[in-house]
Amino acid sequence: MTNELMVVKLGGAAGIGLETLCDDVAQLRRDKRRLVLVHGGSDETNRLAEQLGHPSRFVTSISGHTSRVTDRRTLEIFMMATAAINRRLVEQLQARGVNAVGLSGLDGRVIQARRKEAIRVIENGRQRIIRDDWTGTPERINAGLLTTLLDLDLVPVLAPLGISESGEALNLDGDRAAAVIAAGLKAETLILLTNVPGLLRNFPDQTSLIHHIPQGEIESFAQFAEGRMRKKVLGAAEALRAGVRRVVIGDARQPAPVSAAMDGQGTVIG
Amino acid sequence: MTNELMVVKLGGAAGIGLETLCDDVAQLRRDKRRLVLVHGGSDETNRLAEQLGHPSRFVTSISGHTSRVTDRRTLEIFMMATAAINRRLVEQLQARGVNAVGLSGLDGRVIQARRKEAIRVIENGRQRIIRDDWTGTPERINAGLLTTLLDLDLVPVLAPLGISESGEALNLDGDRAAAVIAAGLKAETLILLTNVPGLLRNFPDQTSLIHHIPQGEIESFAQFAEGRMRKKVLGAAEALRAGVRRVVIGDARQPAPVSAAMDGQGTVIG
Amino acid sequence: MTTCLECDAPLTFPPDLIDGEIIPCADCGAELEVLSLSPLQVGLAPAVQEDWGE
Amino acid sequence: MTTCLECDAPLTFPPDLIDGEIIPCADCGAELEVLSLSPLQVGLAPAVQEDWGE
Repeated sequence: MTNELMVVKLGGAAGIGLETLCDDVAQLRRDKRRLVLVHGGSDETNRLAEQLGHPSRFVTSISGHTSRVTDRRTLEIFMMATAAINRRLVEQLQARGVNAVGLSGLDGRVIQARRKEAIRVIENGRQRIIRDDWTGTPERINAGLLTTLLDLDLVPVLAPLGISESGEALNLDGDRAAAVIAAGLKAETLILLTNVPGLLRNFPDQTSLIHHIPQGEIESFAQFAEGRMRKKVLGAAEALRAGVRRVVIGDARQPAPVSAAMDGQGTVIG
Repeated sequence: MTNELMVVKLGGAAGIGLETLCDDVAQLRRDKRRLVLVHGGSDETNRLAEQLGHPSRFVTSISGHTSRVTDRRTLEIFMMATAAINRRLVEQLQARGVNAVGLSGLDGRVIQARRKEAIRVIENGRQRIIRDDWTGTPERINAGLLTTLLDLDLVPVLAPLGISESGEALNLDGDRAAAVIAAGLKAETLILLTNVPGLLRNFPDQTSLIHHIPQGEIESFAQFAEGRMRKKVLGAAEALRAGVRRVVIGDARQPAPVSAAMDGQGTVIG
Repeated sequence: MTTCLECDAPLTFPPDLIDGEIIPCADCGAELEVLSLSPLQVGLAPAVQEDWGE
Repeated sequence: MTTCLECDAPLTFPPDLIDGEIIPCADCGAELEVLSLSPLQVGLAPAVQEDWGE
């Protein structure tokens, strides 16, 4: 059981209790669980961008996704904000005896991504193309480096940055980064933690939790997903197609959120 | 020759040309050189702290060192500023085909340091004790992780953060961090790049370069060193005591600064 | 007079044209991207690309 | 009256005392650290520690 790998995306939302989360991870490590953690950073990036006088601009893509216009200055702010989260996580884990190693997908080309040359967006009702965007779609990972770190009994903690073919740092969606890592490492389970119980049939009614989605029916259930949840559901679909056995969208506000998701609490997909 | 390891501390001063430096490192990698890079971050930290409305306070320690009072907020700003440098370096190196992996001494407990419970400082002529300081003295390294990364043909790029016994992140002096890494890895050469030709007999006269200091005479030459240079000379002494064969304090403004220092340009110690 | 790159029909632009805006050709329906405002230059707009970032 | 922890002699403090200040005992030369201003508390000052950081 123990060589089964679990990839956990820690919801970037402010609601996540860092301390309780790290207690849970420390317990899983004592149970010899192999783990890779991936985190986000959108809230922290918003705050830091505001403080540095370069507030982020959000646009809606044709397919309804809201996402940040990541010009070069925003990318550098994103790199700093995600590093602050990464370091805090590693520090808290190390203090609990978990030998965590913080990386981003840029380092050792761990997450190779395709930079989107042009993005179609709708802004104030007008359709336009944005070209100077440093956002990427994760495509492949450097499984060798991550496996080496896991075999050294380390817990990789990854910031959602990728690298393009030509070596450019790129802003990645944390959920999709976690999905491509889970797929690349043939992980047993991908857990996407967020600050709701799971996929809700009628958001925001927390009691309308969808407990199980068979792999074949993800598209039809995707209609219930809005905004960031939509990205999670599509990330789950990608991971399952690539061989991950199970994806669980779990509630980060639980006392032991990762263990709870492992036990199937939340929306189990696959 | 190729399995000889070189540890290079990249001067934090603004004067360092990132592009030319990375061209030099790329050439050294094509010549199969094993390299660990360490960087600083004091200037960037000052700027970011200013922008975030938490300007750094500098105090002078009893022995005349000027150093930053690193309260917790300053440490977090330091973590972000050094991460921005780290990511930029890794990005520039990756773009030149160098498989760089960015880490801090916190990750995988690469640099274990002792947190100074209390620091004696002189501020406005008054001697006092500062307790809430997140600064550390580097003591040991996790040589295993760094050697594994080197054996995977990667170039570790280290931010000057360490970890205390109890798992606290600590601000380290980049030169001393580089010295303890060179010692821990039994490096052949430690190169400390800075924005002057080397140790100058009478600063700031750039022609008064001291070309060579035999290991036994470091203490006497230390009198010529002021401020940050003083830390470099004492870092060099520590590295040599721990078995590093040669330390070179070189000029980062050279066209190929690392190669120039390798060839003995600057102040060669040992 | 800026014309459509596909069918050469004249293009009509809103007064408050913005950089990068997508202008459909009234005649053939091709989609043109405003590459620069002054001088006014257009190019064929690239296909839709899904955009996901943090 | 705050006295020296080593020799019990009364300590004299500057009017603008600052938190953490080191006050030498005029009698025995011991160095006292101001642990808190109000209430005024002192402790023996720790030995000198070299301070290096970025």
